[in-house]
Amino acid sequence: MPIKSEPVEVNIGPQHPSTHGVFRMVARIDGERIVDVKMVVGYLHRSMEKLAEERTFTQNIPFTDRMDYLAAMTGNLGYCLSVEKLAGIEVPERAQYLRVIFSELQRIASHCMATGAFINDCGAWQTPVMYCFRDREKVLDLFEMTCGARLTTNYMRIGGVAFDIPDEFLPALDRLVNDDLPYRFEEYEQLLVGNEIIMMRARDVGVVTPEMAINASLTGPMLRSAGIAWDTRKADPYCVYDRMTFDIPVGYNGDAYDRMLIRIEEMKQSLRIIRQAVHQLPDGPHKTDVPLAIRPPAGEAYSRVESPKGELGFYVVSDGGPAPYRWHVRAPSLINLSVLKEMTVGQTIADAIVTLGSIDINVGELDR
Amino acid sequence: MINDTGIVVAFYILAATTVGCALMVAFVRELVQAVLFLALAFVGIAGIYIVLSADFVAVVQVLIYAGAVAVLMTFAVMLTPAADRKNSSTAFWAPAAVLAGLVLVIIVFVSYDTNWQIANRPQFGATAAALGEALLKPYVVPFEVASVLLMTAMVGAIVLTKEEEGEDA
Amino acid sequence: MIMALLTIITDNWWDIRDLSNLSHEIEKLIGDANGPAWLIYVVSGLLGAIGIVSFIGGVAVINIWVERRVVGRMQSRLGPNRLGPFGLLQPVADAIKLMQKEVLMPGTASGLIFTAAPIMFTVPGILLMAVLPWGRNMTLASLDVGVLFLLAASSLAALAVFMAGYSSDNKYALFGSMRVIAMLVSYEIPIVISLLGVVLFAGTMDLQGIVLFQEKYWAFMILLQPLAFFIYFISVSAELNRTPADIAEAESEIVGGYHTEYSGMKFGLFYAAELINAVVVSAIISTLFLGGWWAYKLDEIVPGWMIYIGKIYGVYFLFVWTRGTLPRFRIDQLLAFAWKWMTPMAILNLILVAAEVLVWDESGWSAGVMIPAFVVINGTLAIATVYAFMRLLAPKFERFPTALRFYSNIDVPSLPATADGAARAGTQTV
Amino acid sequence: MPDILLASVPLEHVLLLGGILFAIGLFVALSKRNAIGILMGVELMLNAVNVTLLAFSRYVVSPRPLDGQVFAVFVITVAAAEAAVALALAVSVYKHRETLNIDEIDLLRW
Repeated sequence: MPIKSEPVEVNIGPQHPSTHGVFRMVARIDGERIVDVKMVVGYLHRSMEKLAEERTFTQNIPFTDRMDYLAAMTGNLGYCLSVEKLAGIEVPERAQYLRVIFSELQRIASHCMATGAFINDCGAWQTPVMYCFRDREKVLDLFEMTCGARLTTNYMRIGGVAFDIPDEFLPALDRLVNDDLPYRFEEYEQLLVGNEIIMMRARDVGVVTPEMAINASLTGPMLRSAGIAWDTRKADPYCVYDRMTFDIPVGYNGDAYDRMLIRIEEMKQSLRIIRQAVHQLPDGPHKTDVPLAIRPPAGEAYSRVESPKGELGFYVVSDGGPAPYRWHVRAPSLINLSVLKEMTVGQTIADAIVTLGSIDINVGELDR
Repeated sequence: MINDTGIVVAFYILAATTVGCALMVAFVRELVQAVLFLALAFVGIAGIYIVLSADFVAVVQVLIYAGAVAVLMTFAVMLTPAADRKNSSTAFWAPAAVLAGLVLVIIVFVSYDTNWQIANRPQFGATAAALGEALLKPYVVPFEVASVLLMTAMVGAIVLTKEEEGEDA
Repeated sequence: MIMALLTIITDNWWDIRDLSNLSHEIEKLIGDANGPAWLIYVVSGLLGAIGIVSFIGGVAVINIWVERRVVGRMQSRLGPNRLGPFGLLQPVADAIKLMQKEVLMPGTASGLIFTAAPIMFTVPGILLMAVLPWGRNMTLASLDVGVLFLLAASSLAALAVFMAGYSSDNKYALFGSMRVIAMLVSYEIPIVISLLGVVLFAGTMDLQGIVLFQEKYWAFMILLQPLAFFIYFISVSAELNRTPADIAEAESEIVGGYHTEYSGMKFGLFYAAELINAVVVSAIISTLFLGGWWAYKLDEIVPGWMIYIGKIYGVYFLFVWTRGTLPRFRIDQLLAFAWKWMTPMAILNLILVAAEVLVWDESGWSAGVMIPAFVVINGTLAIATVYAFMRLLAPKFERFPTALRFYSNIDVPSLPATADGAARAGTQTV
Repeated sequence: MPDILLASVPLEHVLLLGGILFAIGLFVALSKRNAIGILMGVELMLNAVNVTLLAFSRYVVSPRPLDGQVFAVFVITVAAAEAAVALALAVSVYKHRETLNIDEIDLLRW
């Protein structure tokens, strides 16, 4: 007969070093084991979907920056794609290539952050975060060079991108993509992939089975770690992704370690895509002329992009006015988080933190 | 005789602290606090041992009692539910107090009544090597018996706390 | 030139190679002035105590800077560099900030224990410093049972941690303190057994005696006892709450562990005591395994205590290094590591040492033959056991395929999607 | 020089200390409701005995004065073993009876 102990309710969050924002996880803990988890979201709710109904379509672009502030470019892109689909706007070739380049750069920046923060949740004392931030900074430097902002870029526009790239951008990108980052990613692999402690901490932790993944409609690295080959860039190509050759890394076990491997591998694949896109980058305008207060015809449109966290979808309904009638975001952070309970119950607290870190949520996008 | 001034002062301070801590063990309300005061009393007793020129025993006292037994006790206390962590007394506290008082009186009487043959010897100095000699030469049989006893205690503790297989969880 | 200098300073009170000359001079002054005998004790005790406390205070202040700078360098950033030259005044600013802060105490905390815990956490470190030999004649309290004293005093710190965690009345703090107790129970055993090997070799528990043993046979104990060093280093870093074993204050899991509720200077004491304990443990390691103040012929020219401080900081750098590089273990993995590997290996090491000492004593062969032989045998054993652990005993992940699959094309099912949940086939490229 | 500096500790005072500790230990062991509390009392009594043993070893005429310390070491050994077994018993009893209140553990069986 085991010792009967009283489960204790522990609030992990909203103020906790590793909840990645103001996310709250109410865990019932029996000893070190978790018996129940309740997720409490909404601490960062800013009512963006409602606010957007009062603003014009162009004015809504900054909201998408502030949803997933670690991947602003893909947020911008997804929203602009949905409005373009609704209004039937053709986007110039050059703009499409620029969009691909910037959303892949953003993927690298976001995955750097996710990997670093994940190892930090495993308990490394800030070192991997610092290494990953070092490389993320270089990507953000390129953003700053192009659009003046590092985090909330507000770069994509309906009908193209806000600015053409400056002259010094392509040499800098070439240095980064060909000389710098490949060695950095090698370094990550050497430091992280064979690391026994990380294996012990992340292997068989936070397992997602394919059934769970499909039932909960997970996307992104979460889905791919479960062994299901799915990527919006391949399944429903947008921009010029159908002209790029790249591979989708897919895991076997669905655990936290696989997700880390997939993120590192995806960063490498992003480099591949960027090289091809730079090689094929055509001349031409970077933006079609679209009225600032665009009035798409009445109707609805849904478009999706593969954001670093998963499938980011934007559903826009227009009644013919200057502002969307209804705007809804399919936030991958929220949907990926929905399996947290199944993943963590039965694990220790330490494992739960690792699991949460491996999901790579962003509370700005989670609560919107 | 103990007649170094510093040691005399140290003895009375340590004795007062130890007795105070022991009384706190008896009268403090929380069991965990009682364990912590007990640990403090153990450390005070170790100081008394140093005064009595038994440095090896003193260090062993700190290591075993303050380091291990007190920790084990806190562990056991934490295994019990919060409601049971009271240091309350049973209804027998009054007879127990009387009995303890009687024992004290007897001890005091005996110790003051007996004519002790006091040897005027100096401090023992380093005792570890001499104790080792004593343990392995004249007292080797008790030493081995003690090791068997520790082994038995270990096995017994494991058997007692082992989760029996087949029993429902 | 050096010899001339040495003749000038030898046996004079300004011979800083051995600060005991200075205290002897003071004792002589008191004796000449017909001072009472107890005054000599009090004065020499006070001198040593002041020396040690000021060293510890200085260490606590300087190491804030050292640790942050070194870790900063490892993390490819600068570390504190604003206040004063190279940021050297940063600890002062930190201390002022901590002193100014309000000392909060939870309303439901048990006040006496809550207040006593940081003090009790700090004291053992200072106690330990008192018995360490700083030079040939420089030991404040020469204990015949020095090694036992080290073990006894260092085990007290865990009780202080438990007091802090329990009295805070905070769930995170309670988790931290329970983890400390569990870890102490497990790691005390390999620590004791690994140090037993050292004691067996040296034949004494006196710390000065262990240093003199190393001097006599011209071999650092780490050469004779590599496995014991390895075990002691890992176990003690677990006891020190440093990564990879800082589960008691695992920041990403249980916020601050036992010191979650502490603020102001009470927290400052915990913070300082952690640095102090790290330095004290480095000092213990340099005494027991690295020769203490002795370094072949170097200690005849350079003051022994300077060599000692150099060694302390060398070992301390190792601690900072592990802290800056390794992620944390989970508590069950850490305990399993202690019981399944460290303890058996420590016992194996102990048996081997006992056999070696017996052979040495009984055969009467000269140390010149025996010591190199022991170095070779024990070094081989250490390498073999570590290798065996890595190859045989380490947790295996073979049931998990490590590699990833790569798909260049994926099949997009027509809606509605099949719900069979099987892995979707695609065109696999690799 | 003041008189206090020439003071000494008589044997009776050490024995008195041991006696007081023993009495407190006895009281704790007899009166506490919690099994762990009783164990604490027993430990205190053992320590009191040790104080007495060491006092005799220090003061009293004997051909082998260190025997008292050897005895103390044995007492500590036995006390450690006893603490381990007693705590295991406490945990075991708690597993079966879900209480450590000795008033309720009165069936003389599991």
